[in-house]
Amino acid sequence: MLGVLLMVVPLVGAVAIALSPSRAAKGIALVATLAGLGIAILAAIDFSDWGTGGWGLEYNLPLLPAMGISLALGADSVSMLLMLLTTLLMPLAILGSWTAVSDRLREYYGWLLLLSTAMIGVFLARDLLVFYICFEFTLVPMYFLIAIYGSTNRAWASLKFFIYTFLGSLFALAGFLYVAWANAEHAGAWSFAIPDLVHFASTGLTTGEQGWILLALMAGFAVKIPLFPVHTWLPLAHTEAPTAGSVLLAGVLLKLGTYGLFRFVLPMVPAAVVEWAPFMGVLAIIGILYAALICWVQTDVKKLVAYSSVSHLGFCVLGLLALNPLGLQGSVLYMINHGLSTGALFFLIGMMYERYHTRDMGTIGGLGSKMPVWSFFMVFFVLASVGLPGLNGFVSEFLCLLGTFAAGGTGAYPGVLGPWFAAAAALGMVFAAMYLLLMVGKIVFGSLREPSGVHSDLPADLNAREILVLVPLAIGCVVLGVQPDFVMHAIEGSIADTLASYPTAVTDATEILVGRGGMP
Amino acid sequence: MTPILTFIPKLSMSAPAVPVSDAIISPNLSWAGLILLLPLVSLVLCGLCAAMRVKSKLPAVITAASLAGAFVTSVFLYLNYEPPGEVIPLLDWMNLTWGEGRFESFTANFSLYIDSLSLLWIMFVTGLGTLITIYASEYMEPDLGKGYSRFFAGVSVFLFAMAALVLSDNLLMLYLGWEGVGFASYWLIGYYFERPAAVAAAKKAFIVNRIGDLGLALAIYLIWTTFGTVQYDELSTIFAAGSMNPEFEGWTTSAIPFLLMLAAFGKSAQLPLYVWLPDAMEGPTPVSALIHAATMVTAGIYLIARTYQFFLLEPVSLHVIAWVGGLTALLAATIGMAQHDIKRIMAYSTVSQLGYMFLGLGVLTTYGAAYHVFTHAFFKALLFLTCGAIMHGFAGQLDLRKISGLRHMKGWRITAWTMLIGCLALAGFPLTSGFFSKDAILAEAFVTQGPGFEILGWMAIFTAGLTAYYTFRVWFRVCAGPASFEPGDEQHDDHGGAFHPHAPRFAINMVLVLLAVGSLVAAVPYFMSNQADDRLVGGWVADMVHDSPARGGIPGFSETHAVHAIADSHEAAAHAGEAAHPTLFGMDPHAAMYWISGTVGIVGLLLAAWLHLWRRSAADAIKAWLYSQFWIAWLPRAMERKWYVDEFYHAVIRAPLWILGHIFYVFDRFIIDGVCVDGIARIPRGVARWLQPLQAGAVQSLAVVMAGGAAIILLLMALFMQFGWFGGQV
Amino acid sequence: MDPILPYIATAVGAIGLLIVLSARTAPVRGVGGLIGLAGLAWLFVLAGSLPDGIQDAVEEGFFLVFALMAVASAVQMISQRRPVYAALFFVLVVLSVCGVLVMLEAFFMAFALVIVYAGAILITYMFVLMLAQQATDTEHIGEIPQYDRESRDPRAAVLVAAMFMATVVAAAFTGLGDLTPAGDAQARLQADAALLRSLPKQVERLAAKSNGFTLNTDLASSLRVEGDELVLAGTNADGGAATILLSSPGNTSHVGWSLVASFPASLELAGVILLMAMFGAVVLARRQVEHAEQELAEAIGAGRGGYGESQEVDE
Amino acid sequence: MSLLASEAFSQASLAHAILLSGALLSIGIAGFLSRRNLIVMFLCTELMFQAVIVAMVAFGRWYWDFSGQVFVIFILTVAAAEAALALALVVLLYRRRSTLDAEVWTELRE
Repeated sequence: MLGVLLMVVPLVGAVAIALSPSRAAKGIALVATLAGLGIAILAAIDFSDWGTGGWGLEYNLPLLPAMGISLALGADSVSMLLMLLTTLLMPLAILGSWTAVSDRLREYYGWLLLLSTAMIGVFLARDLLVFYICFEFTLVPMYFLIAIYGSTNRAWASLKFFIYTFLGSLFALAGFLYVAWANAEHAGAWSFAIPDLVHFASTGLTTGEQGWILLALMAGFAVKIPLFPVHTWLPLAHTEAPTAGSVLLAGVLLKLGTYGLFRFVLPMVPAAVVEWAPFMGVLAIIGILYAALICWVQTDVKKLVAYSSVSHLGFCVLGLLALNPLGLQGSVLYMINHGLSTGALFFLIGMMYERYHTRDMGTIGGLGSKMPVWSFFMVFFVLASVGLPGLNGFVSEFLCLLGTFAAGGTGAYPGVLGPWFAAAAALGMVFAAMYLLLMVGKIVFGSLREPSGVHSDLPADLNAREILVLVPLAIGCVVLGVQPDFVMHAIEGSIADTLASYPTAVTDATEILVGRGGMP
Repeated sequence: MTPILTFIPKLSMSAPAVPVSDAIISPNLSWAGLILLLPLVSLVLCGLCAAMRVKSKLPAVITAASLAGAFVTSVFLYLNYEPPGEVIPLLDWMNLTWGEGRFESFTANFSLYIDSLSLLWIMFVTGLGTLITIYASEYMEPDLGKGYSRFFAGVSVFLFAMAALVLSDNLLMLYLGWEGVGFASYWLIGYYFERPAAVAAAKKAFIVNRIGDLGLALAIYLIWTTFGTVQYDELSTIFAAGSMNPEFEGWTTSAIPFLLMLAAFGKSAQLPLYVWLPDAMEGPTPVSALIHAATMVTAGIYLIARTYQFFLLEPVSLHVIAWVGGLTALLAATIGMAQHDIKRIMAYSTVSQLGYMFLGLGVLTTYGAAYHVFTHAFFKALLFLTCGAIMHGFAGQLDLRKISGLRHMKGWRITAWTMLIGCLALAGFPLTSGFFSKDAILAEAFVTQGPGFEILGWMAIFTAGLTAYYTFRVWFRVCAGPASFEPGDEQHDDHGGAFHPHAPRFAINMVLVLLAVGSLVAAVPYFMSNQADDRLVGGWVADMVHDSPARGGIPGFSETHAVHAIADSHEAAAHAGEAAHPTLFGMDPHAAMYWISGTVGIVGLLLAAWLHLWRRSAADAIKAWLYSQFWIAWLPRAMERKWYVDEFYHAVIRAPLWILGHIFYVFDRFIIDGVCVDGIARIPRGVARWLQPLQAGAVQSLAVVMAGGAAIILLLMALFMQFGWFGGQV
Repeated sequence: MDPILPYIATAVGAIGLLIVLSARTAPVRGVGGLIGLAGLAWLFVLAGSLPDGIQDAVEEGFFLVFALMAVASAVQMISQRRPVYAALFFVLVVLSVCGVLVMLEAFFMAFALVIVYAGAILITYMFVLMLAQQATDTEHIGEIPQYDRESRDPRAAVLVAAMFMATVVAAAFTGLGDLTPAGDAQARLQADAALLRSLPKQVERLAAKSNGFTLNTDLASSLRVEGDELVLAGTNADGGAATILLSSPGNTSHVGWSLVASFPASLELAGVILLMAMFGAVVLARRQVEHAEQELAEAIGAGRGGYGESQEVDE
Repeated sequence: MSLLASEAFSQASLAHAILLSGALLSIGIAGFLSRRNLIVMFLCTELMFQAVIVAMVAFGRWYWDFSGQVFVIFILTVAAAEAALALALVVLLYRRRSTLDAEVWTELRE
């Protein structure tokens, strides 16, 4: 019952905002999202299947029994964690853009709440149609948020964002429908329940079919992640999006792609994944190094952090493709950690933008002396995303790389990547240090440079509200950095289930690709 | 020299050479966690002081107290320590098991591994930390209100990270300490963040260290994929089971030592990656003393000592270490000679001395390296602090040509004389601590057989001479000669009138004296009797190193097995009996080394005295002559320009990457985005424009289109009726 | 006969037509015309080789003459610069079509066509042509307006026309085979009998013409075909069974009978159509007064309702 | 008594008639699509009517079913109605722009 409640509360909030005067919009939005967070925590507490891979928050409302479509919701530990991340980021996003937006308030908060419903819908969906509809619906609010509240050429950015992602996900829809159809042929009755389709796809389909479905699903999810060649919409969308939009885009929307990989691609088409994993791995590595070098030469801070997201998510994908528990643990942790640290970075950039209305590192710098609290948080979160041990970035990055390294055919899950993949990706760690420290060196340290004649009614350094936004994220980073154990044990079960179909599929496939036991 | 002094009771324990593997898991020693906890507490408190903008010296007191506490704890830990060492679990960090197989679990927790090697390190780290914090409390006074607590927070973070590095029981926690120390040095080098040079130096330090960390990370992955564990005790059990283990073949076991070496060179500023250390002098002097002379830079040596068994698997790696160490020592010494900034000279001397330590590791005398680390920590910290005192007193003046005759000035006598002691030790003057520790290394260079170790030995001796020269060049320039000075550029409080240097007060003087005594006393452990094993020579430090995985490098053990292939386990080879001792000039190499390095040291000293004390003009004349001779002019210029290494790196690595970045960015924006994505977007519009004329509105064109369409359909139907589908008869 | 030949003939005809349409000078048009007609003739020859060949050379000859005359005048019609000549040529087309109809034994329709088409419709066209051709000022009299001199680019038009022709050719050469012909005279008589049976009043009128003959009620049995004659059984004045001979109806009566028998409703409808056309023409052609350009734009812009409410403006 | 009732109406002669009607139709279409004078265009439609009439009668004769010819009557009515209305419209168009050129009317464009 809680699952539906989680999705309904933001809707109710949106309706309330629509009915109330625009002054009250902010308050209602905050209340709604805090209520959402409360429910999420409540759900987490009484969720009994931490670590066992079981499913909680079950809810099933048959919508179209003939076609086997029903509003089926449910969450295992991974979906629960990602949903918690979403419900945590929502109130912070609203609090973060308290003074950022002044006109069309109701619309702004209305769209944010709808976005929250869609995101939670994606993570809780147990029915393919519900998943796809929510996956698509996330585009609409984000489009309006960027198109209306963005900065200079927002129209072009939002249009490209929407069409690019939408086109990609159409291919994914084709893939899903083919699986559903094949399942109906095989089983006689139509069913869109994810467990049935996953079970059927992994066993019933030939490798050729799986290959095509993999291509289709990857078209949809690769655009969302974003993976290397199809990432060009992200920097545009980020630089134009308002603060709350950027935070949610980086914090949660990018995770839809990787969650899609985790929930659909890996379990559904194991043989094809094994066959294509090296190729996708190479794409991820190119993404890491390519985006890192681009970050290094950026002058616009937000574009730099956007490209850094491309680079970081390359690690996450690499972890998934390692096809062993270490890699998957690393990538699921990465989804959460990246959400926290990059979300915070976007908040900080937003706060700087509100005060100086510029993001160009050339015209602004040396804020350390003028804004010490802001600088402390900036350095803290930069180090979290650089992957300083003791903070959350390191744990996930380390596990992803270790997983990729070990995926050379030694453990019980002989993967198809190997040491050379991990070594190339590890270079990304050095590049990450280079571009992030360069950015911190320019903005925080050095002599103070301020754009002339910029007035902002916000105090020079952070006020209580802004600190309140950043503190939970900082605590999250530290706790996940020092004590990742409780999360890792929590998701052990669902990772084992995802990899359930791999030892067998892998052994025969790897015969072709990798000599037994030897390093590639 | 028979061991003379046996006064420390603890050393009288005698225990068989028990393999280190079965360390006792003793949770009751969890109070040892204090060493880690105290710096953390002081970090938090200093953070609060920074938040509350505390104006007093409270942060310094907090940090000093916590470090002293840590030092006392480590001493206690040392006092009731049994040889095989204990594992003290503190806190869970990462342990994953997804199967029962060897490679299906990964555990890495916050737990301490107390054995003699880590105890040796932690004691001098915390000890020096405390002294330097006291020194810094006075040195940092000008920044009392502004960055004082931020500085001491940085020092606490550094100590926490160093402790974690040294005491960790698995490679991952070592990695945590490793990066933590790198971050702390970034924090402290960039302390004066208004100065762009400091910010650039901090960034450079962190990135070069990060390259080293990359090596360590890859090593850890390789170790886990090959051995299935990253815990020291489990690793040593694998090694104890002898080298005939399925995991040992394959390219991984030979790659691991080279990756570990890359990490050590990054952190301990050796040849390829030393460029960050001289720039790190931008940070405040206590930082240079603590981090870039005594503690952090020795982490590389600790890492290699701790993982020495991997190196023993691959003899080639040891030869590489020896040669890199030797070359770095020589290179740094040559650069050191040509510099004018005394802190930079000390920095290059540190690089050079570290080269010695690596040479020691390379020539299988981990004891020599460890002992040199021990002594070097004292006298190098002392030299840095004296330079700090001078800089503090003369308003930032560091150029040795601008200050001279310090010993005649009132209030500077302690600084001058302590500096002399430091210089003597650094130059390896006979009977000083530096002398004994350097000789232990130099002698072994001649004892151990390896490719070109002879040449390496003579090169090291020549470098020792250069070291003596440039050390006393500083001392004679600054302390001896007529008393004269020019104030530096940091005239922050010139209250009118001529600027008169303010001599260091009690805190700095007290620390300088203590350190001077320390560097003298550091010679004593060499003379202590060796308890661990009668064949041992090298006193207390040898005992400490003996009980650790670095045992392979103890003199008396070393010369046999390194040479043979690792066919039989190195335990057996050690007891097989002594091969013939190679002799040097007919004497035992150690004894011979006393005389040779002694004379070389004195020669260097006299040369420096002649050029920089009695006949300063002669020094300038020689320099002018060198510059005038075209065929030799390049040499001094290159030495002064630090052999153009920075420019080389910039040209070979930084510039190409920067250009590549721009190329990628342009490629990303125009090719992928512009051509592919927007290109595809333009296709529909293009097709629409092509079809547009059909809708031009003229009646007849519409009619033509309509009729044409109908005609085509009818015709196709008719033709298909007649000719059937594609020629097949209907 | 290679199946592709008719299409080549069509192509030749199309090229001819193209030359005629796009040529400037008369002789070239002539040559084009000849080529077109040659193509058509070739087609006719090819058609001749279809099953049952040509039954009656004379009849086919006449048919051929009328056909070629029709096509030639049609070509002239569309290529004539002056619209009036085009209309006149159309009259020629109608006449030759009537000739063809005569050859197809549709005599009534032939003459109906001449009367209605050539007579009425073409005259209306001539009238409107005369009305719309007034030269704006005196010195332009006789000059052909630009839109008549050059036709629109004929290539596309001829191509579409050729495609339609090809379709018809395809149908003609392949499709006709499986159409069932009307059958022989006997079948035709039976058809006439069936037709007469469906018109009882007509049969009574015929019967009444032969004196003293009364019809027995059941037409189905009494009206029969014997030999090649149509026979009606009944009783004559003196009560004996007698049969009278019905002549098979001529073309006109056939048309009339089938019109009344099978298309009564359509007949009424045709009338309504003509009525509506008359009303339309009257409403549309009401005397409209010149509008100034600006009022016109405003009228269109304001969109005030239909075309009808225009104000009277004095001359 | 049919005066010239020829016994058989062969498929070839039917083909001739059909070809004639096809020729007339295509010439009509060519004319309609190429001539720019509105009235001549409508004349071409009349020509197409002629083609249809020929085809109708030919098939009527082939089947010996007089509905073909009956239908010709209806074609005539339609042709007449069409002529009347079309010419009325042409007159209106002429009055509007005082020209019969079809190219003038391009307001239909979007």
